[in-house]
Formats: sequence, C-alpha cells, structure tokens
Amino acid sequence: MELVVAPFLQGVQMFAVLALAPLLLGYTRKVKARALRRAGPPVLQPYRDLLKLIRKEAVLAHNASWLFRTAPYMIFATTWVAAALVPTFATGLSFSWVGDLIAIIALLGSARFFLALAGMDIGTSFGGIGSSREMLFASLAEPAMIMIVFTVALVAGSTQLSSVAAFMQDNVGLRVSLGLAAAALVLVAIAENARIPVDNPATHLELTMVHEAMVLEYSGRHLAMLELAAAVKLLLYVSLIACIFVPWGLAPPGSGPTAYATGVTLYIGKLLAGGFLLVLFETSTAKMRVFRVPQFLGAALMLGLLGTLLLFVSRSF
Amino acid sequence: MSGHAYDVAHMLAGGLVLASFMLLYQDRMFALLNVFALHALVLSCSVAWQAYIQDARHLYVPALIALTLKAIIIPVALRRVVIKLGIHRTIETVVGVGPTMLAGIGLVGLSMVVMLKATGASIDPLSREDLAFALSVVLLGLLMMVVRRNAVSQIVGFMAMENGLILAATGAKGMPLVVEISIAFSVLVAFIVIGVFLFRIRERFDSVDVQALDSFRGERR
Amino acid sequence: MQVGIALWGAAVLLGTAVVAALLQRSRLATALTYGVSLVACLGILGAACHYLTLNAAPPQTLRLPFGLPWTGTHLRLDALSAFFLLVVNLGGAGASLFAIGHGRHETAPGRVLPFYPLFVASMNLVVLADDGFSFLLAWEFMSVSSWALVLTHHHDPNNRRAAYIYILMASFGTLALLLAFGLLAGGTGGYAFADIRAGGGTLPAVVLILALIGAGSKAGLVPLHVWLPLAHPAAPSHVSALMSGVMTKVAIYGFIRIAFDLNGPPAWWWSVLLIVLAGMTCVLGVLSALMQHDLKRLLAYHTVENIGIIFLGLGLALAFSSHGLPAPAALALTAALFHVLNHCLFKTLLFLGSGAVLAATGERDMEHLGGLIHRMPLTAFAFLTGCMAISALPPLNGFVSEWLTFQAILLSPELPSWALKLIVPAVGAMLALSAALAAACFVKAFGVTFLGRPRTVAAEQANETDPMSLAAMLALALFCLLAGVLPGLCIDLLAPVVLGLTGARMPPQSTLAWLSVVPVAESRSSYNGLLVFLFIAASTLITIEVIHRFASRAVRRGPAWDCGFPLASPSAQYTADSFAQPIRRVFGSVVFLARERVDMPLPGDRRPARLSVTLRDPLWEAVYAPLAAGIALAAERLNHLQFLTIRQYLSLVFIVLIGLLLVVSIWS
Amino acid sequence: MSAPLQALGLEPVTAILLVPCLSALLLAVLPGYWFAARLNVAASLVTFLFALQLLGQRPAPGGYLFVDDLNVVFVVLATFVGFTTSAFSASYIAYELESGRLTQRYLRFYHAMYQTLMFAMNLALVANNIGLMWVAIELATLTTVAMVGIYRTHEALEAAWKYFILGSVGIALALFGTILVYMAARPVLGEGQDAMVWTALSEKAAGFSPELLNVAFIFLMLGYGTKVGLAPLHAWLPDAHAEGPTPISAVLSGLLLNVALYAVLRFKMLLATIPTAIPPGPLMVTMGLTSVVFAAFMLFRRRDIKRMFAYSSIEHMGIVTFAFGMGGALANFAGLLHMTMHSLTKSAIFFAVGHIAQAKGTQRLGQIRGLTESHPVLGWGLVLGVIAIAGLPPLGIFMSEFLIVSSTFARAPLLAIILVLGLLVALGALMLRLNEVAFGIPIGQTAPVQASYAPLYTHLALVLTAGVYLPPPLVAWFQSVAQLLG
Repeated sequence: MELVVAPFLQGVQMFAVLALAPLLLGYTRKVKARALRRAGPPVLQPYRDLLKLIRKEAVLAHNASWLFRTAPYMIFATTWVAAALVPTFATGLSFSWVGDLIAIIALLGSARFFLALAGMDIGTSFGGIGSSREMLFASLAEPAMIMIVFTVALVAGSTQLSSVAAFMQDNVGLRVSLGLAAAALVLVAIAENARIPVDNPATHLELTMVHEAMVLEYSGRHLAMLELAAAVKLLLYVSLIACIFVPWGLAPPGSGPTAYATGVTLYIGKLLAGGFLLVLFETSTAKMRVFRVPQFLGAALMLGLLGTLLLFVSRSF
Repeated sequence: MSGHAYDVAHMLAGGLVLASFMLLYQDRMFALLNVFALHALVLSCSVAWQAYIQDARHLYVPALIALTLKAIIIPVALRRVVIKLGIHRTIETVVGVGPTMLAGIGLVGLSMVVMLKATGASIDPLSREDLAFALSVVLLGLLMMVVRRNAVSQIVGFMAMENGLILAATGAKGMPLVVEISIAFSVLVAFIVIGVFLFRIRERFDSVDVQALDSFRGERR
Repeated sequence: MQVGIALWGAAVLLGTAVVAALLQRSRLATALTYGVSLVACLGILGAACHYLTLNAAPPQTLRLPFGLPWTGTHLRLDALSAFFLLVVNLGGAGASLFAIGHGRHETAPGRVLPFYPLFVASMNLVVLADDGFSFLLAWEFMSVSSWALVLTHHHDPNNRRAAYIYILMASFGTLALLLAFGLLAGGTGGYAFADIRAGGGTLPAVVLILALIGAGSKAGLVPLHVWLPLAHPAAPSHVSALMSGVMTKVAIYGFIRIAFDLNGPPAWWWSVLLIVLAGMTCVLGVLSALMQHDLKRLLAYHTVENIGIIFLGLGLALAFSSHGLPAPAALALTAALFHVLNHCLFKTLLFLGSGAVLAATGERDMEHLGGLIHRMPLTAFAFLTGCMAISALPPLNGFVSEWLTFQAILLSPELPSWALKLIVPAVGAMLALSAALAAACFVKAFGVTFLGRPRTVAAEQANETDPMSLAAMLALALFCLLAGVLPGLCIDLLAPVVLGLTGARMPPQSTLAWLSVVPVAESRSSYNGLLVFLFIAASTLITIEVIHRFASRAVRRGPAWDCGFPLASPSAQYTADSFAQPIRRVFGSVVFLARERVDMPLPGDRRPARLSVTLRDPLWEAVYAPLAAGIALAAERLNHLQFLTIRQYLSLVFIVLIGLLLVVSIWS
Repeated sequence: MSAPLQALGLEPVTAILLVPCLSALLLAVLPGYWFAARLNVAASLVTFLFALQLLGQRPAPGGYLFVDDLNVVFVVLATFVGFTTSAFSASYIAYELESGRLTQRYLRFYHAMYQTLMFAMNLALVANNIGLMWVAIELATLTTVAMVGIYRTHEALEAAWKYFILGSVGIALALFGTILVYMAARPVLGEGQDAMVWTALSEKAAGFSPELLNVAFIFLMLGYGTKVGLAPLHAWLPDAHAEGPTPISAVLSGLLLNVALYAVLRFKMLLATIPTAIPPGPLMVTMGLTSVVFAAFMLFRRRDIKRMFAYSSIEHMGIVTFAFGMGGALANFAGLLHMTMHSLTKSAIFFAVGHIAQAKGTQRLGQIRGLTESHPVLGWGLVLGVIAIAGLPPLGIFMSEFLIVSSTFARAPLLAIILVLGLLVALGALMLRLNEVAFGIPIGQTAPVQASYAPLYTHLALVLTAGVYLPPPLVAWFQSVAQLLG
C-alpha cells in the first residue's frame, strides 16, 4: 500500500506545481490589473500563451550554439525538480529527502547559471547586460538565502523542509530572528522572481530590464519553457514561504485522504493569499534604479545575518 | 733576578711607550721618521738587555735586526721615498694631536688594567710589566694607523705596533721561534716598504697617499 | 606493499627527468617523458586506491639509508598520505595525459621536460615522507622544480618577476616549517615523525602558527597568496594545472599532517585564527578573480578562494575537536578533504581547458576570445562542466563538499566558546557570498571565452585540440560528475583518513538507500546526488521528447533579434570587464579602492570617449611594498660600508678590539 | 700513483708539504705555459693523494707536525679543492694568456705562488706549533696578496693593498694572542718548545690561567677572524675576491678562510676546556650572526658578480662560525658539514663565474643576461651553484642549514629567528640576481668559450650527492670530530 501511495503522492505534487504555476501567474496579473482599475487578461491567459508558443516554430539566431538550444530545457528541469522538493500540501513525501533547502537554492542557482549563459550566447549587448546584472543580484540574494536557511535550520534543527515544517507546526513561537528571516525571504523572493521594484516583468524598456534581457533572443517552445520555468519559480517561492512560516494544514506522512484534501485546499488558499500580498506590494512601490538593488538585497542579507547572530546569542542563554 | 736588571728592563720598556707617544705627537714627516728610528733603537736595546738577562743568545738576532733594519735602513728608505715621490711633508691628522694624546693615555691605562688583571701571580713580575707595556705599544701603533692619513705614517704606525710585538715576544721568557717570527715580520715590513711602494705603486700613481690609493674602493658609485 | 610501489613510481619519475634532460631536443622526448609520467602516476594511483579500499589497513613504513645520517629517510603510507597520493596522482595523470598531446605546442621543451617529472615526483615524496628532513627536502624541492617550470618562458620579464616572488615566498614558508620542526623535534634531533609523535613537541601554539605560515604561503592563504596569481599562470598550462590543482593540496597535506597528527592537542583559539583567515581568503580570492580578464590568472585567484573553503573546513574541525566533539569534527574534516579532491579535479580540468584555448588561439586574454564553443565544442563542454563544478552547482561535485561544509557550520551552536559562536555564522555568510560570486565569475569566464561571437581572428580560426588533450579533459569532467553523483562512496573512502585524525568518522553512507548522503541524521539533512541527477536528466529528456512529439520541432535560423537593432560589431559585445562592472561598483570600490574615470569629449569633439579603471591591491601596498622598501633602505644604508677608506676599516677593527678589551677588563 | 711515492719512504705528512714546496721552486724557473700548467695540476694531484693517505694512517705527533681527526678534514678538503682549482686554472689562465691580460713572466710567478700557497696552507693545517702555524698563515697571506695584485690594474693594486694592510694588522694581533697563550702555558709546561705545542697544550689546558687566555682569545679571534672574513673585519675580502684571478678567488673562498677558521677553532677548543674562563661561544655566535645579516643586506647592491659571491662567502663563514659558537655535537657536525659544502659549492661557483666573465668580457652584473640561453652549460652550472649556495635542496647546504637552524631553534629561538631572516634576505638577493643573469634575453657577447667543465660539475655532483646521501664512514668521522670540538 505504502509503496504505491507514497510515489503517487510525490507524482501528484510534481504535476500539481506544474499545473498551478501558470494559474498563480494569471491570478496575480488579474489582481494587479484590477488593483490598477483595468480589466486585465483572463486568469487562464498564461496557459493559452504557453500553448501558442509551444506550437510555434523556434527562430534561432545564426550563431546560436547547442548551449542556447538546450539551456531552456535544463533551466525548466532544474527549476521543476527544485519546486518538487518543496512541500506544498503534505510533508515527508517519498522523495523529500533527496535534497534539503540548501540543495533547492543550489538547484535554482544552476537554473540561473544556464540562463545567464544563454543570455550571452548570441553576443548581443542586451544579453550581456541581463546576465551581468542577474549575476550581481544573485551574488547578494544567495548569501541572504543561506542566512535565512541558517536561521531556520538553527530554530528547527534541520535543513530538511519537511522536518522544518513539522517542527514549525508543533511548537509555534514568535521569535525575533524568525521574523527577520521572513522579511529577508520576502525581499529575496521579490528579487529572484524579477518583480517590481527590482525588475519589471511587463516591460521591454532595454535599460531597465534584467530577466527579459536575457531571454530576448528566445522564441517558440524555448521561450515557453523559460516562461513556464519563471512561473514555477514564483510558485516555488510562495510555497516555500508558506511551508516555513505558515505550515499549518500540511498533511503529515501516512495520514488519511481527508488530511490530504484539507492540505490541498489550504495550500491553494495560501497561494491566493500570497499572490494577493505580492500584488499589493508591487502596486504600492515603484521600480528602483539598478544600482539601488544591491542595497535592497544587502538589506535582506543583513536581516538574515542579524537573525542568525541573534539566534546564536540567544541559544547560549 | 737582581733588582737593577729588572729596573733597566722596566725603564727600556717604558721608554718604548714614551717613544710611541712621541710618534703620535709628530706632525712633520721627517721628524716622524727620526722618532721612529729612536723607537727602533730603544726596542733593540731592550731586546738586547732581555737577551743578556735571560742569557739567551738567539735573542741578539732580533736586537740586531731591529737595530739595522728598523733603526737605520727603513727610515732612510722611507726618507728617500718621501723625497722621490714628492709627498708633502706635513702629516694630515684625522683627530688633533691633543685628543690623540688623551686617547693614547687612555689606551695605556686600559692595557695596564687588562694585563695586570689577566696575569695573576703565576707569571714573574718582569714579564707582567713587559706585557702591559707591549700591549700599550701595540695599541698606540694601531691608534696611529687610525688617526693618521698618510701612507708613510700608517706604515710607521704599523712598524711601531710590530715593535711592541717583538717586545712582548722577547719579554716572554724562553719563547721559541722568536727569531723566526721577528724575521718573518721584517720580511713583511720590507714587503710593504719596497715591494708595494717602489715596485708596484710607483708604476701607477704619482703619490702614495692612501686617499689616492683607495679612490676606487670596490664599486665606484 | 603499496608504499614500495609508490616509491618505485617516484624513482621512475626521477629517472625520467634525467633521460629527458639528456635527449631534450628530440621529438621523441615529449611523448616519452609524459608517457612515462602518466604510467608512473597511474601506478601510484592504483596503489593508493588499493590501500584505501582495504579499510583499516595498518600503516606501511619504509626506511632508506638516505637523507639525514642518523635518522635516515623514513617513508610511511597511512590513510592520510594514501588519500593525498590519490589526489596528487589523479591530477598528475590528467596533466600528463593532456601534455602528451599539448606538449608539442611547447616552444621551449628543453626547459619543461626535465623538470616536469621532478615536480611530480617531489610532490609524491612530500606525501610519503615520514621524517622532518625528507619532508622539507621534498617540500622545498617541489618549490625549486616548479620555480624552474615557471621560468620556462623566461623572456617575459613578468614571468621572471613571478618566479622570483614565488621562490622567495616558498623559501619563507619552508623556513617557517623548518622552525616548526625544530620545535617539534627538540634539540636532540629526533626528526622522525614517529619520535615526534612519541615525544610531543614544545610550544604547540607556536608550532601551529609556524605551520600555518609555512603551509599557507604554499597553498595561497591570504595574506600570503600574493605569489600565486603571478606564478601559476606563468607556467605552461599543464604545469599550472598541477601547481593549482595539486601542489596547493600538498601544502594542505602538510598543514593537516602537522596540525592534526604531529602537534599537541589543539586550543580553541587556533581555530578562530584559521576560520577568520579562511573567510578572508574566500572573499578576497573570488573578488580578485572577478576583476581579472586573463583566463589563467582568473583561475589562479579561484584557487585562492577554494583554499579558503578548505581551510574553513579544517578550522571547523580544529574547533570541534578542541572542544572534544569528535563527530562534528569528523564531518568538517570530511568536508575539507572532499573539497580537496573536488578542487583537484575541477581546477586541473579548468587549467587544462585554458591550456587548450591557449594552444588553439595563442590568447590568454578573454577580451580577445569569444565564440569558441562553435570551433571547439568538446573543449567547451568539458570546460563548462568544470565551471559548473567549481561554482558549486548540483549535481556536480563542488556542491557536495560545500554542502557538507555548510552542514558542519550548522553544527557550530554545539560549540561552547563565545568567539566561535559569533564568528562561524559570519564566516558562513562569507562562504555563501564567495560561492555566489564564483558562479558569477564563471558565467563571465565561460560566457566571454566560449560564447558570443569571436572578437579576434585568432579566436575565429581556432581549431579543436588534439584527442589526447580532449581525453584528459573529458575524463576529468567525468570524474567531476561521478564524485558529485556518488558522494557517498567518496565519503566512505575518506572514512579511515578522518577516523585516524579525529578519532571519529561520519556514519557509513554507501549502505543507504539510493546512495544518498546523510551527515548526521536523515531528519536533519540529506542529499542525494544520484537522484537529483536522474530527476534533472529524466525531466529534461521527457520534456524535450514530449514537446518534439506533440508540439513543434521546427527550427528556423535568422539574424539575431536584439530588440530590432542591427547586430553591431563583435567588439560591441559585453566584455569581461563590462560584465564585472556592476560587481566592481558594489564590492571593488571598497576592497580594491577601484576608481573609474570617464573622459567624455564635448559635443563636436571627435576624439573617442574613454573610461579608465584603476584597481589597487591594499594588501600589497600595506604589507609587501613597505617590507621591500625597508629592505632596500637597509641595503642602501649598509652599502656605505663598501666605500670606506682603509683607515676607516682599520678604525672599525680598532674599535672592536678596544670594546672587547673593555669587556674583559670589567668582566668579573 | 701514490704507492711508488710511498715506496720512496715519504711520510704523507712531510709529502704534502714537500711536494708543493719543490714544485713551487720548479715552477718558478720553468718557462712556458703548457708544461707549467700540467705540472701544477700534477703536483696538486699528488698532494691530494698523499692527503688521502692521511685518512688511513696517522703518524705520531712530532714537535712541529701532527695530524689528528680535526685537521685531517681540513687537509683533505684543502688539497682536493686545490687540485680541482688547479685543473680549472689551467684552462682559465690559458685564456688570460691569449687575451693578453697576463704575460709569460707573471705566469711563472703565478704558478710558483699557487704552489707556495698550497704549501703554506698545508703547513698551517698540520703545524703542531702555534708559532709555526702563525708563520704559515702569514706566508699564505703574503702569497695571496701577491696574486691578488697580479693584474696590476688600478683596482687590483688597490684591492691588494687593502688586503695587505688589513691582513698584516690581523696577523699582528694574532701574534700577540699567540704570545699570550705561550705566557699562559709557560707556568704549567715550563719554558721553551712544549709551551707552544698543540698536543701538549690541549692536554694541560685545564691548568692555564683563564684570564690570560680570555685576553689571548680576543686577539686571536680578531686576528684570525680578519682572515676568516667576519664582519666588521671583512673589508679586504670582497675586493680581493673580485679583483684577483678567479682561481685565486676560488682558493680564497674555498680554502684560506677555512684555514683561518681552523686556527680559531683550535684556540676555541683550548679555551673551552677551562670551566672558569669566559666561554668563547658567545663571541663567535655574535660575530657569526653579524656577518650573516650584514652580508645578506650587502648582497643587494652588488654590481660585480665576483664581489657578490665574495659577500656570500662572508655570509657562509658567518653561518659556520655561528654553528661552532653554538657548540654541541649536532651544531658542530652541522658546522663542519656546512664548511665542507660551502668550500665545494663556492669554488664551483667561481669556476663557473670565471669562464662566464671570460665569455662575456665583463664582471658587471648589469651586462650579463640570459646565460642559460647563450651558454647553457655554464649557465645551468651557475644556476645549480646559486641554488646550492642559497640553501635550496636537494644540495648539501640545505642539509647543514636544516641542522643548524632546527637545532638552534630548540636551544635559542631568538638567535635562530635572526639567522633565518638573514638567510631569507640573502636568498632574496641571490635569486634576484640569478633571475637577471641566468634568464631573460641574452645580451653582449654570445661566443662560446673553451672551458673545462669537469671541475665545476665534479664539485656540483659531490654537493648534490651529499645533499641526499652521506656515506656512513664520513658521518662517523665528522661525528668524532664534532665530539672533539665539544
């Protein structure tokens, strides 16, 4: 029985993230449009876009290399695997031990690595801009992320997300360091997903764009892969925040179908809330200059470090 | 040994020290050479006296060498050199005569202290005194080499120093090889005077002023 | 008897050197020298592996009548030295195989062939040595032979300067180690490590600091790293690979041997010293690397960074064991040693790759390269693997060791001492920062060198390198992947080493399901390289398959889009410097006092606008320059003594004499 | 070939004095370069072979000559280096003759002087009488002075003069010390011969008056120390090395300094046997360290290649003096080893430098570049030599320095650190020059010079062997000597 259920649930999880990601994207766009008093595209628009792109033929620049063609799939795959490791509606799925939080961050790092390389492959100056800036942001976001991991791991005594979530569920307690970590994580999430104020997903204003600049040369199915990867990444971060800081309703391993049902519903609820908050934040701020971003992320890093140090100090009392 | 023997030896040794002071005092080249001749003369007397009181025949040889070579031949030779090479007749000093004298007195005091402290009762008083005087003569000679500029006066200083050594050697009762050593030294001196000056230096320079000699000093800057 | 095999291997290498010196000019020499070196390395490699795999084998010792007369030459093969033998000869074999093909590009073979085997042999002997004298002999001989190799292309004054600074720093380190052994052995002269272990030296703290100076100056620990980025690139590429990938590891071995094996029990503050230095080394190394546009120098600076990571692991191990926590110490040490292996693999690979590029284009400057992925696809693939590995990206090996290091850092709350509690997480942040910056740096390295469009004719007409070189690079790339996918096996291979040094070991890994890695407990953290790799590969292939099957697979080639701008000349691409510019703005202005000066002509003025950047090295200006100036000044002052007159020299003698007489006269 | 000479009933001790003496006389009258050079080599070889026999059988100490473990080391070393140097000098002088720097007349003088020098040094070493030893060393000084000035250039004469004056003063001081030793010994050993005989002195030393011996040792240390070239008494050494013919520089560095050091050692042993006397060690240690540090810094500003290596000789004699000053079995062993290695290495370096100077037509460092390219054999020989002299493995000096430093650091850390810094500075200077001279793009004349590489590489091979393997008999021998030195 177990041998069937556990892998099944894992599969459900994997395909759930894949299925839900565009939805979350469409939902945020819709809410944002409403917030700006626009009608906005339908919620299911992202699915349509992806289908359309997938069907189209791919146009490659003359000097595109094999790396340029394989990169989108690699990026998508790594992001997907990373997302599959984050507990969404249940903890302790059969493969949750394959990688811990640090591994997830590193997987996203691999995706970014390929993306940045792909941006440089054609040899256009925009690609270069995009890659260079992306790596700059990453070089600050990743340490911040690691610091968050430290904080969480030191509180929960584990870097394994399932155990973290389980721990958080049982002994809740408002800790200063956790608050700091949460704030830092939000900042990192915004930067990593190229949202306002760091980057504007909806613009093609050359000098301000980062993510868009790297994928400028892509078209057709390749572009679709990248878009999907971006959506999955957004979902990943929201569910990450959810599973660490609001872990309630996650179904423990080996529990009954009802638990899973509640888990799923609660999870979708968290997604909606998260997307709504994100939009709220985006609409209330303006895009900042590129060289303000390091300060933005530096703040995140400082928060994370502060959280860790506080924890170390408080531990010893 | 009898008292007066000791007194004479003592007086001669003291006379040698005195002569060294006179050397330091000179500022004319020829006067310096004359005083050096005196210096050598006193030495030969003292050596001869030592030979007599130790009745060690072989010691007459160094006395003779001192008399002939140092008291007569070398001063004359040097005089010839000075005239021939037209070295100016005054002695350039680094430190004035007065301070030099004071330094000399200090040196004599030092050598007294060192020697009388070093030689316990184990050694007979004559050799003790002799050693002390000899050391002061040596030091005075070295001082002379240090504070005088001309090559001639340096050589004179060197020979004065060497006289002190001979004094010490002869004063050390029954020391073997004294003759050989004094001969070796005479060779050394002769080498200096004849070899270096007339034979070599003369070929190249007009003056034997040390300044001119070591104008190069290894790597010229 | 594996130690015998290792010894014979070294002997063969020494013999090869002589032969090579005799027939240096002939074409045969290259193939012969490197071929024999390859065989010897493989032989020693096999012996070391065999020794490691038959676990808990007793140490094998050997005594030869050479070296210090009454001590003789002691050789010893225990788990530690076996592991480092493995590292040394893995790198050595790779470099030799590469050189069989690459060697024919060498313009001055006569200056490489005799010294190359000597270099490899000396590194093996350092690891085998079991008494102070043979150890230092081999250690310094390693420096001398590599010094000669750095001088291969001696016409370039920069290379000569590099070689000079190198030999100077190396000797400095050796003298430090010499003093350390003086303390360990005591006045009696018991230099054999056995005696030292039995006797236990005096002043362990001083010994550790001296060992840190000695090994650090060889490994490139900040602030003793200045020679490294100069010397490593100057040598022929396969030698650079050995110097960076292997020689620095030998230095690490020296430190471990002294600090963990010979020296007395550690005090906690040693680890503080180590950890702080390690953190500085990481960040400074990677930042300096980012500022470079010379490919080989960039790689050399990354060696500095990785040495920092390794020393961080060692520092943590010392910290834990000084507080009597063997299990975490074992974890930290395992992380460090595993990173030693990994860095050897991918740094060798990367330097070989740069050598291939150099041979194909004659360029080390990235600004003159680009687009090589089209001309040299296989080299590009191997190099890319290396870049991913060194950037600590899963599923490759670099990630695993850094992951283990992080796990060790996360155990630091168990440490009672305050300083460590505060320092360790801060250094952890530095480690994370350097990892992220490393990724940025290698995006730059690979992107500018291999991607985009060729910037020069040389890059345009490059050709793929010879099969031998390719074989070497691809083999190393494969090892990188294997070590990343099967970390459990490597960790178990390291178990006897760690057990010997810390008295504990990590739980056995290879027995776990799916070969996953569990440092402490599964509830705490676990990682499974194999599954990650399989998942990524599977999902990639499935997606491609699905899309090509059910959607379109049509491709059309066209001009680049570039927002509708016509594609500008290749020189308009992003260069290495422009890629690093944002990071330079953020970090460089503080660390390197970087200054940018823009000279913008007025409207109507035809001359080009200029941007000039000045970077300074505060460390050099603060420490090394004043030192050199001081020595020069002292030399200048003393030099007057060469130009005194005879009379003045005499007065020197006179003064000394009088002084001594005075001393005697007042001596009681 | 020594067996038949043995058959002539020549005692080896007398032979090593007689052979050079006779050949000196012969060479003084022999015209013609070719035969003179051959004879010179042959005579040195014979002397060496006789010296080797001393290893086997020691004659009973006579009134004037004696051989014991200590001086046999020096004798064998001296005769060997004398032999190789004569071989080198054969080819070196040939070139000097062609280039007209030396005339036939001076050549005869040169060869005669060479053998005289050998005679004087052997005599100084085997002399059983402190007076005789003094005379011998003075003779050695005079001969070398004559040879240093042989080129009769301005610089050469000035160097000779400086050497002469300073040397003579040193000699004078040494004599005074000798007299004092006699005075100290006389009460115990009675007047006359015995009170100056080593064997007698060393037996009865315990009874001598310590104060007198202290004063004596000061004079002897300064006197013979001048010949050893210890700072600040070194002034004659660099110029004498730089301006004389290169074989003489080799002999000076390789031999004469050792002979003077031997004298100092003898008196040190004498003094060391008296517990109440001021220990001689500290003085030697101080002067040794001073020389090391001073010479190390002086190396930087050198412009003349031979003068540079002369300063390096000062440095190494400083190290040796330091080691003997430290005393103890280990340090003494190291000191002996270092002295031997230095003699071999430094003379090898001068062999190389001599031919290099001939090939380049200059001794100025600034005008020599890229030797390993223009003259590979000489160039690499120089590189090896400098690596050896800088104390880098696997050559012999590394071993001795290892022993000296590590054994010192356990006893007197501060001294060891000063020593190490001195070594490092010296290495810095030497390698800096080596980088310029041996590497880079060659400049100046690149014409090959016909040189005899055999002596150079023989020495280097010996040094290399000693660096990794010392034959047990040699070790035992050195150890017994080290014990002797106390």
